[in-house]
Order: sequence, then structure tokens, then C-alpha cells
Amino acid sequence: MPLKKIGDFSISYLQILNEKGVVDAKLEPKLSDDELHKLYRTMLLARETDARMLKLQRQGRLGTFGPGTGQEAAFTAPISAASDEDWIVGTFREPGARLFRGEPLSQYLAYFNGYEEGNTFDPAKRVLPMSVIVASQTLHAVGLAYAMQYKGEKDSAVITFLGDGATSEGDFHEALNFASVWQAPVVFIVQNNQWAISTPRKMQTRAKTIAQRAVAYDMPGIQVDGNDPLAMYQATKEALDRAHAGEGPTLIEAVTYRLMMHTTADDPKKYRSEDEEKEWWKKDPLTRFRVYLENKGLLDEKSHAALATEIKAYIDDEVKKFEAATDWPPDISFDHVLGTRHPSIERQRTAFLANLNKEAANG
Amino acid sequence: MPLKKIGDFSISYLQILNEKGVVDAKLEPKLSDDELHKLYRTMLLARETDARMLKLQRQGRLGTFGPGTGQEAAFTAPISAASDEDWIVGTFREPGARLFRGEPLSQYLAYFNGYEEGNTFDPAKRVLPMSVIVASQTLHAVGLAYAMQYKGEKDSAVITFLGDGATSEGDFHEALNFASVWQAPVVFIVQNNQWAISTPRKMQTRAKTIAQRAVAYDMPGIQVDGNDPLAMYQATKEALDRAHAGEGPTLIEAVTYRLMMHTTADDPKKYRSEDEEKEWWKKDPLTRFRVYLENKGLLDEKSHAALATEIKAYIDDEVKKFEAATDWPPDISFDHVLGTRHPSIERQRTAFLANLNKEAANG
Amino acid sequence: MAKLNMVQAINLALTEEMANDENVIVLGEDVGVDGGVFRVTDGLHDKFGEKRVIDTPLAESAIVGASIGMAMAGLRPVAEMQFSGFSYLSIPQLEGNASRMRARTMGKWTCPLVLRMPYGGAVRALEHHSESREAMYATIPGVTVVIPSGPRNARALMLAAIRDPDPVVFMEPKRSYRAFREEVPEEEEVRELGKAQVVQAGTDLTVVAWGAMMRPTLKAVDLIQKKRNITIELIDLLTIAPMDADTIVESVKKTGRCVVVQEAPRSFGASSEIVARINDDALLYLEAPVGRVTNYDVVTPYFGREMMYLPDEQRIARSLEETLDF
Amino acid sequence: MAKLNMVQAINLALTEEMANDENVIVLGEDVGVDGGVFRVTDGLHDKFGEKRVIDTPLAESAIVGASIGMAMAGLRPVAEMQFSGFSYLSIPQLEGNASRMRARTMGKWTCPLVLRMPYGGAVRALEHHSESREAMYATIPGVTVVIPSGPRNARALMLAAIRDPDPVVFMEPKRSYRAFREEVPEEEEVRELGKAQVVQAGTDLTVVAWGAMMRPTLKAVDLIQKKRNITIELIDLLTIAPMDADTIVESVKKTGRCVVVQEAPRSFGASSEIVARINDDALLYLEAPVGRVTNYDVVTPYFGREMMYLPDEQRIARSLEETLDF
Ligand SMILES: Cc1ncc(C[n+]2csc(CCOP(=O)(O)OP(=O)(O)O)c2C)c(N)n1
Ligand SMILES: Cc1ncc(C[n+]2csc(CCOP(=O)(O)OP(=O)(O)O)c2C)c(N)n1
Ligand SMILES: [Mg+2]
Ligand SMILES: [Mg+2]
Repeated sequence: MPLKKIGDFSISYLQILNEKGVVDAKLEPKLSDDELHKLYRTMLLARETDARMLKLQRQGRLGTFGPGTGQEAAFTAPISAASDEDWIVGTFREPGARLFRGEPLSQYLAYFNGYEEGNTFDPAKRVLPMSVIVASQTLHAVGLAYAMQYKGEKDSAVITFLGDGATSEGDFHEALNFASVWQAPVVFIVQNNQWAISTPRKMQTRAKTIAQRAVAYDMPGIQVDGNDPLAMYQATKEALDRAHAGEGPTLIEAVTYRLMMHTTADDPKKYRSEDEEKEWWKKDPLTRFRVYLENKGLLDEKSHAALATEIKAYIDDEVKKFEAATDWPPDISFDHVLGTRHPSIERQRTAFLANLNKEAANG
Repeated sequence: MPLKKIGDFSISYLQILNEKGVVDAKLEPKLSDDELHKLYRTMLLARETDARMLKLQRQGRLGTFGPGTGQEAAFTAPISAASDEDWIVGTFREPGARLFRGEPLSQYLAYFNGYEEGNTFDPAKRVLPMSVIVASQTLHAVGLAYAMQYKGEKDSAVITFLGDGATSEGDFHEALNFASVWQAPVVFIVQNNQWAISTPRKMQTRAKTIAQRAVAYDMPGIQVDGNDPLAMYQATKEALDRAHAGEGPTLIEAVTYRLMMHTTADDPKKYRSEDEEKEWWKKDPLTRFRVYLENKGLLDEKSHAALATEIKAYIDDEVKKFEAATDWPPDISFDHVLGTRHPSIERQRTAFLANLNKEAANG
Repeated sequence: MAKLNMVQAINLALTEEMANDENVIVLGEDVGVDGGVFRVTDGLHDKFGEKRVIDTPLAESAIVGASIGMAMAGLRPVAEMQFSGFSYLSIPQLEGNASRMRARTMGKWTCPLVLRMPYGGAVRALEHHSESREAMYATIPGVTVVIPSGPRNARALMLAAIRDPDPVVFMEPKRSYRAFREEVPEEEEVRELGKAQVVQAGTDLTVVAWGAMMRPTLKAVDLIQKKRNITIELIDLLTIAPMDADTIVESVKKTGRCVVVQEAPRSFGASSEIVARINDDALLYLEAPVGRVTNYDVVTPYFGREMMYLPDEQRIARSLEETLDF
Repeated sequence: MAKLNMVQAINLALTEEMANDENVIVLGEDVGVDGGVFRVTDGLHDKFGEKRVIDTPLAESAIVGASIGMAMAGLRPVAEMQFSGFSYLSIPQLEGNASRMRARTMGKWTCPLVLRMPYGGAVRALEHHSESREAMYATIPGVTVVIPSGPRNARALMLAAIRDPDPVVFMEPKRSYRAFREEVPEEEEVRELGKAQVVQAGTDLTVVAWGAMMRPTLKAVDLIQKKRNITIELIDLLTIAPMDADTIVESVKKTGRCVVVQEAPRSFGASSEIVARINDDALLYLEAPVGRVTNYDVVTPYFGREMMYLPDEQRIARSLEETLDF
């Protein structure tokens, strides 16, 4: 009679393109030149978007937002591995994921300037509106994935993003468990950027990796260099292939770093050292990806300058569009409480508008 | 550059006393005769309590309750491994755990007959009141354990019970994670009795074991034959020793079976076969423990009969006490809303009592 | 026409609408093989299969969170909370996501889901199985809170709830599940949400109740009408939020007197909201303070004492008389 | 005496009581090293160490669930919810366990914990950061819901909350965190929970407000008093539940007119409860319907539009005049 081993598990780590831009040829994914270019462009666009938004915010022309700088590979490359049939369910820190799918930057800006108009990206693009309650969106992803299974949309899986902090919420556990029980086509991508506001990763969980959470649900799990776009692409691709084949969910831990503040309301100097930040700048996903593309002959000084110019022009344009928008009907909230209008709420609208008129009359 | 293994984990299973009552001498814990006797007595008392309560319930003399029959080893043996300094935080399906600590059966009955008086067991006994919201109590256990650490009560750990169904709740995940991060002295004991009402264990989670949840938190985890009192004793003892030594929490999965209905409001025939029940009766923890004690010369036909008589007399007495109680002041709920009485609520008490008087006057 | 109890009537509505619309999915704890702990979903698993009638793991937030994802993908999930006392685990998903999806996206995304839950007391159950907390849900804009009072309106409201384009919290008075039967028409009957029902017209007093309180209220109304030879207008609220106060206000303008019967604790309940609406729109018509028969501001007692705390026919009748005599 | 803003005043109370009583523990997301996202707990980590000022993992249910265990073991946890919009994740623990521990065990066990949370609008923040849902908490018997309106009462109420033997939900109007300073006495000042405060006496009208609404209300009251040469009795509710309606009722009996100002949506809020209490105990004294200045029954708009929805000085002033002229 026994004390016997009944289960063995292991967790692996994947890196394909290292900090210096050197690629592991055996593992290198086969992306077309166009695909590589779109991926790099979107990552750069996300980076430049952060920079511009920070400026706008500091000038009082934009509300609070949370920059994604440093995480561009982790949240953009997964989308480059997906098809348009796959869904994206994320938070407010994955600009690259949304922009990759064609969300107009002007809308993204409107959102962070306090307008619901910024959350109206075409549902046909299969990107859910941004979610603020951490981890809650991971359950939406599971329900969505169930619906895809139910409707027989075999080519449609769901990619959902969350942060290292969000992994501590009960909702994340429930999402992993439901996805596993239902064998739902979901790819959970944890953006482990080492910080949840001021709380370091090691205080979120004592486990060495977040990827090993997968063991609890007999689910494939892997830790990936989240600053390596090729590894992120490859890990997501494999997970999506399994999901499409009916083989259920996967957990991917992307090890990355939030290079800037949590949001513009935050000051990281309160809780972390600039040395730490400097170390991570050396692992910048854009730098290594640029080296890779240059080595492949897909980019050089000149074409990079052209790309930067093109992106700047796009951002300029979208900022103009965003700032030129004036059609913000005040009573719009009354339109969207319920689809079926209720007389009592409609009367409140009338009172609301009358009040506005009186205030306008009083100056 | 690598796809490299970065973590290896395994889960073990422990059984010491098998279904036939044969013990593994190498693993046999050193319990004194008195300890063994108290453990067996409490398990038998729990079993007989269920039988009596079922009768009372069917006669309309008791409200709904959930029998623990079949799980006596899983919820009693852990307490026999604890000292009086250790806390118990459980649900409503561990009569043996409470009775072991001396909770009067009459109180237990009052609880299931709809009186708060049944939940007033002496706090000095370190048994928290019964908890109904599944998994929520596991967080109380963690907070309690933190308080023990904080107060420097090194000999005090917390044993918390939950069911296989409860493992699906977010609260359980949060409790495991907090316990791990705080290295809190908690022993989580999952009573995996194969069913959560009508939902079988395999539909709660797809993982082969519940014990492997521990991997997610770098926490020791073990699967134990929950119908084996010696294994349950031993696994809990080791976990408590670690907890007392400041080495943090442990997860124990007790593989057992709910031999009766979920509660007296439930009919298992709707969802499971009698064959399955029969198979598990063969693994009855009481039967094998009796064989073990007989083999050790600690019990024989005659002394067992005496024990049964003593237990019956105790139950008879306590049922009488329970049924003789008449002091149920109607307005007691007004006493215990808040410690500081509020005039508006006190006026409601007056109105409440006036109403009762009017109804009494009207017959 | 068949005589059904409320459990059967809700079961009928679910069966009908699942047959009508393959996007309707039922999910929850023990709703499948077992047919629900109250048997409300009995037979659906056999009829529609495990893909449409899902026995979920034990996790209320996940049940509603996943339902939101399903709803956003075009399905019509009907999720069961086994008891309203455990439904609060799903409030973060309901308040934080379901109720806002339409407002958040200016209607680009919606969340048509029904959250069914048995609620209320008088069934001799353990702690957490007896509360009446409809007001908690009613504080959330973007959610419609519905409480049927009998088999017929339960069936008709459930059909409306499933077809509603937004989240509906459908609270079922479990005390009334099997308490009585009613004729339920065989043909489809749908009752518009957001509307109260004048159950009987009257001129001397307005009485408002809902859910399990309708039965004792009806009896008290009968008693006092006969005793005093008057007519009482009885209103069944049916939708708690958004509340159809107009029907109440119109009635009070006619009768000048009103009593509200509420199973929930006295403070911060729907009866307070009704008084506020009468204050807003019909104060000058009042000939007496609005009478309120309610539970008390105590933690719901265990079942040994609960019946003393719940409004009953006698207490309601006394309140009607007090308000009439004021 | 020092001039402090509300953030500093609450920080002072926490510092004082942590020094007084080593059972007081502060925990929550980012409350330690960072001192909280609003800096309310700034400096405590340095002063009292990481065992007493705990940066927890990101999990609201766990923060409150663990606090319950601590409280049952004799500690006095003061838990922070980073924003009230995320506090609903802890309602199951609060409603299901903390609020009931005393009733569940007839006082053998109690749960003395404080649940601090910034709430309310007008800070130009993302979704979920602007709601005013005190009524949701007020529906839970066994919980005291407190809302300070200024630095001085914030400090005095916080001391009372920590010493209270039961769970207190302490909602901090974040709009008022740094809006103004007040003299806060150096010596200990404790303000009894469950009591409203008559901020200024008056005979012509009763006005009730709380939290961030006190400032615009005070201005409107000043304006109308001067304009009309009348006196207005202004009441700061301070405790939402259990509500001190007596103070309001006494005032209304004197003035015959009342206006309530509420930041929350119109329906199912504390203003409805106040009207209900006036109905119960002072209806005959009313010379006009109780005026209610509130937000609307809509999903809280993003910050681009929110200011139009919140009651402001002008709207309040108009309502005072309407009620006076009725
Ligand atoms: C349920 C919930 N609690 C608290 C917050 C406030 N909050 C916003 S972001 C954040 C930290 C999130 O950390 P992480 O998940 O690591 O994501 P990151 O910000 O690093 O992208 C917190 C606490 C929230 N949005 N939701
Ligand atoms: C949060 C919550 N949801 C639902 C219930 C209703 N309920 C009571 S026991 C139970 C099943 C529990 O199963 P398990 O955890 O395996 O414990 P067991 O009953 O087998 O002892 C359910 C669903 C509850 N008590 N709490
Ligand atoms: Mg992070
Ligand atoms: Mg079980």
C-alpha cells in the first residue's frame, strides 16, 4: 500500500528571438514579409500612440489612460497569429491588438476622453469593447467561445488578455475552469508585465510562474518571452490551432514589462527603481524586432524613416479627427439604458434637457 | 535559444489502511489507544447522528440537513491530528469535526431546526460557526491564520473544509493564493465526495485530481484516500507540522463519497445509480477502521456493542434536550442586528411585539 | 388551458421559447440532469440536450460572466442562480458588465440574458435561502427586475424576459412555486415588462404588492372589502425596476389612500420607492400616510422564527383598516 | 489644530488608531508602499510595517473574506476597496458573512471591520470610477453605511467606525478628497455613528444632503437664504444606514418643507428612503411634496458627459425655490 506518484507535470519557456535580435532558426515561424511588416508597423504605431497620448494627457487634452509601452509584442503578435474569424477580448492596455484589427485611433482617443463613442468599434471586427474590471472579461471570452462551438463556427477561437494582477481574481480561476470543462476554444494570454500598479509580480503569487496555473486544469500552459514577437506569434498560433481543432483552451504567460506608469495618474517612482526600468528597456521588443527585420533585409534606415513618417501622419490625422468631433449629444445616456424605452426614464430625459436649458439661460 | 523546461511538478496519493482494513506498517501513524478510540467513537457518533436526524426530519421534527455518512474519516481524522489550539473552519457537512471538539449534539440539532441558538458553540473551542456559502469560509480561514501569525500564536493553525463542488468558486482560488502569498498556516481539506448535489466530480473540473491545484500556488498538495482514517490523520498531521513550523499552507484532497442524499430535500436517484453507491459502501471508513481496531485488539464484539449503546444513550439524551428547549424569544433578531442598538430598529421591535400580541389576541 | 403551478408554468415558458428559438440556452448548477433543485428546468435536458441545457461547475460569477459572452455572440442565455442568496456572487458581472454593455457601446453591443432565481422566505430552509433583496438589483440602472406572483403571469413574463433585448433579473417567489395552480392558456401569452397590473379595480383604497405577498394581500383585501363594504384597487407590481409608478399614482389620485406590502426589510426597499413616487406625483391627493407592511430591519432570522417576521394576512388587514380609518 | 484636507484627515484617524490599538490592521491593493492610489494610507507602511499595512494580491473578495477571519480572531481590519466600483466583488462576503456573523451566532461571534472605499463622480476617471451606490449597501441589515462630507467629520467618523463592534462600510466622496481643508482638532474627536448632524438650524425649509453633495448644497442654501431672507435647516446625513430619520422628521415637523439632494440615480436611493420616513412619521406636517434633486436613472455616463448629470448648485437652488413656492 502506497504513497505513490499519480501525476507528473512540467512547464516550459519559449524564446525565439533574443534580446539582441538573434533568431533561433529551428523555431523561427514562417511569416510572410507582409505579415512581418504589418506586425512591426502595428507595434510601432502602438508605441507612438502612447507617446502622443501622454503628450495630449499632460496638456489636458485627454483623460487618464494606461500606456502599453514595452508590451507591444505581447499584445500585438498574438493577433497577427489569428484570423479575422477569431475574437479578441481584452482590457484597456492592448492598443496594438485593437489597432491591428483596424480600430480607428480617433475612437480609441474618444474613449480615453470620456465618450462612449470611443467604444463603438464595428462588432463585425470581433473585438469586444474594452473592459476595466480586471479578469471579468476572461469569462466573457469563455461564453463567447462556447457560443462559437455551439454555432459550429469551428474556425473561430477567442483570444483574451489579462494582467498578472488580474490572475489573482476569482473570475480568472472560474474562467480557466469553465474553459477547461467545456473544452472551449480560448487562448488566455497573461500579460505578466511584473507590476499591478505598485504591486510586484512576486506579491501576486508565490508560484515561480503563472503558466503553471494551467496544471490545475489539465490545460496546456507555457511561459513565453513576451518581448519576443516571434515567440508570442508561435505560441499563440499553436494554441489557436488546438482551439480550432476542438482541443480546448491554452494558457500563455507572456513575460514582459510595463515600461511606463500604470496610468497617467500614477507615479512609479513611489515603488520601483529606475534601474529596474533600464534593465527592461534593454529587452525592448521593438528594438530586437527591428534588428531581425533588418537582418532579413525587410527594413533599413530609410524605409524605417518612411514608416515613422507615415505613422506620424496617421496619428496627426486621427488626433485632428478626434479633436474636431463635436457631435456629443448630452442626453445620449437616456437612449441606451434599455432597448425598450420606459416612460419614467423618458420623463427624466425631458427634465434633464429642461435643466440644461435653464443652466444655459443662466449662463 | 530554447524551448526549455522550467518547472517540474508531481502529485502523490496516500493510503495507509485499505478497504479490507489491512494497514501499511511502514506508514502507520503512532496514535495512542485513547486517540484511536476517540476517533472511532466520534466517527460512529457522526454516523449514528445522521441516522437519527434523518428519522427526525422524516417525522417533521427537524428541518433540512445534509448527511455526512461515508465521509466520517475525511472530516473527523483531521481533527484528531490537531491540537486544541488549532482552528476548524467548515461547512454544514462535517458533524464529526464539530462533535470531536465537544459541540453538544443538541445544539447541532437546534441549528438544523432553524434556531440561531444552534450556532453558539463556545468560541474558546476554536470552531467557527457553520458556513453555507460554499468556499466563502476558506477565506475566513486564511484571515484567521494570518491573525495567528500576527499574534505570534505559533501553535495555532487552521483546518478548513470544503467540497469538490466548492473548488470551482473563485473564493477558493483566492484563498489558496492569499494563503500561499502570506505563507499562512492553513490546511485546506477538500472533501471530494464525488458529487455536488447532482453534479459529478468530473463535471466540476477536467483535471485528474483536485490536489494538483496546489501546483498553481507552489504549495504542497496531496491526494489521500479519504475513507482511510489513518491516511487522513497522517496527511493532516504533516500539514499541521509544516504550518506550525511557519512553512505555510497545504492542500489535501480527500477522495471519499457522499453515501446518502445531498440534503433531505434531494433525491439522488434522479442522477446516479444505486450500483455506484453500493461500490462505495464497500469502502466504508467505519468498517475498515473497526477491522483495524479489532486486529489491534482494541475492540471486539462486546466492547463495540457497549460503545453503540453509550452513543445511542447520548443521542437520546441530546434529542430530548433539544426537544425540551422552549426558550426561543421571538424578538431575538432585534438583539443581534448591531452591537450598538439603533432607535429606529428598537421602535420596530416594539411594533413587532405589538403585532405578535394582536395576532395572539385574535387567536 | 391547463391548470399549472408556477414551477410548471415557468417550465412551460422555457420549453416553448427553447423550441421557438435555438439561440435560447439554459445554464446553471444542477439545471440539467436533475432538472434544478426546484425542478423548474425538469425535462429540458432530455428534450434539448446537454449543449442547450448546461450543468455548470459551481460558480455563480462564471455562470453570469459566461452568459454575457454568449449573449454578446447572439445567444439568449437563461441562467439560473440556485437561490437568490448566492446570486450576489454574480452582481459584479451584472452591475459591471451586463447592465452596461448597451450604454458602454451606445447600443453596438447588447446583453440579452435572463437571470432566474428563486427568492423569498417561508420554506423552512437554511440560512441564505429566505431573503428578499429585489431592491439590491433595482439599484442597478440597465437591468429590468421582474417578480411574477402566479403561474399565469410567471409564464407570460418569462417569455417577455427571454425576448427582451437587455438583462432581466427574474425573481421567482419560491414560496409560491407549488402553493396554487392557475389556468395557463395553451396559446402563447406574453406580458409586457415594465408594467404593473391592476388586479382588481376599486375606489376606496389602493393596495400594492408583488411576489409571494400577493396571496395574503388578496385575502386581506377580500376580508376588508366585505367587512366594510368598500372596493379596494389592488395592484400587482410585477416589474420592480424600472418601476411603473404611473399605474400606482393614477390609482392613488382616485382613492386617496394607499398601502404597500413588502416581504423585504422595511428600509431601502421597493415600498420606499413607491412612497417616493407618490410624493413626487400625487402627494396632494393623499388623505393618509401611505401604509407600509414590511419585514423588519433585522438580519433575516433562521426559519424557526421567520414566520413571525413576514407580513401575513392579519397584519396586512390591520394596516388596511388603519389607513382607511386615518 | 491643523488645516487638513479629507485625505489627510482620514490618514490621521488611521494613524491615531493604529498607534492606539495594535489590533488595527490596514489591507488592500496598493495601500502599503504606494500609500494607496489616493494616498489615503500614505506613510502607514513606513510607520507600522508590512505586517500591519498589507499590500494584498488583486482580489476584493479575498480582501474582505480574509478581513472577516481576522476580525473573528480579534483583530480590527480596515480594508480598502480601491474604488467602490470594484467593491461589489466583496458583497457576497459582506452580505453573506460579515453582516450576519453577530445574528448567526447570537453575538458569540462578531465582525468588527471597516470597508473603506472612495466613491462618486466628477473626477474625470474611466468607467466604474464614478458611481454612487450607497443604497446597495444600505439594503443589507447588519451593516452600518457611513459617508463623511468633510475632513473633520471624516476623521471623527473613521475613529468611530474602527471602534464599532460591527462591519462598517465607509464611503469616501473622492471628489471631496482634496477639494477643501478644515480645522481638525489635534485631540481625539469621535463622532457617533447612526446620527445625522444639523449643520445649521432654520425654520423655513429642511434640506438634507450627504457626501460630495454637501458643498453645492451649502452654496445653494446660502444663496436662497440671502435671496429670500429666510432660514434653512441643513442636515448632513452622515450615516446612510441605519438611518437617523428622527433628526429629519423633527426638522420637517418644524419647517413643513424638505428638499433632499442625492448624487445617486433617482430611483431606489437614500432620497426615496427619506421620503418614506417622512411619510411614516411626519406626512401631515408637509406643506409641499419633498423635493428631490438627484442623478437620473441611467447608466453612469463616461466623464465627458457626467457633469451634466450630477446635481449642481444651480439645480439645487432651483429645487429649493420650487419647494418654497409650492
Ligand atoms: C476588479 C478590479 N479591481 C481593481 C481595479 C483597479 N485596477 C485597475 S488596473 C489594476 C492593476 C491591474 O494589474 P494587472 O492585472 O497586472 O494589469 P496591468 O495594469 O499591469 O496591465 C487595478 C488594481 C480594477 N480595474 N478592477
Ligand atoms: C455559493 C453557493 N452556491 C450555491 C450553493 C447551494 N449549494 C449548497 S451545497 C451545494 C453543493 C456543494 O457541493 P460540494 O462543494 O461538493 O459539497 P458537498 O455538498 O458535496 O458536501 C450547492 C450548490 C451554496 N450553498 N453556495
Ligand atoms: Mg501587470
Ligand atoms: Mg461534493
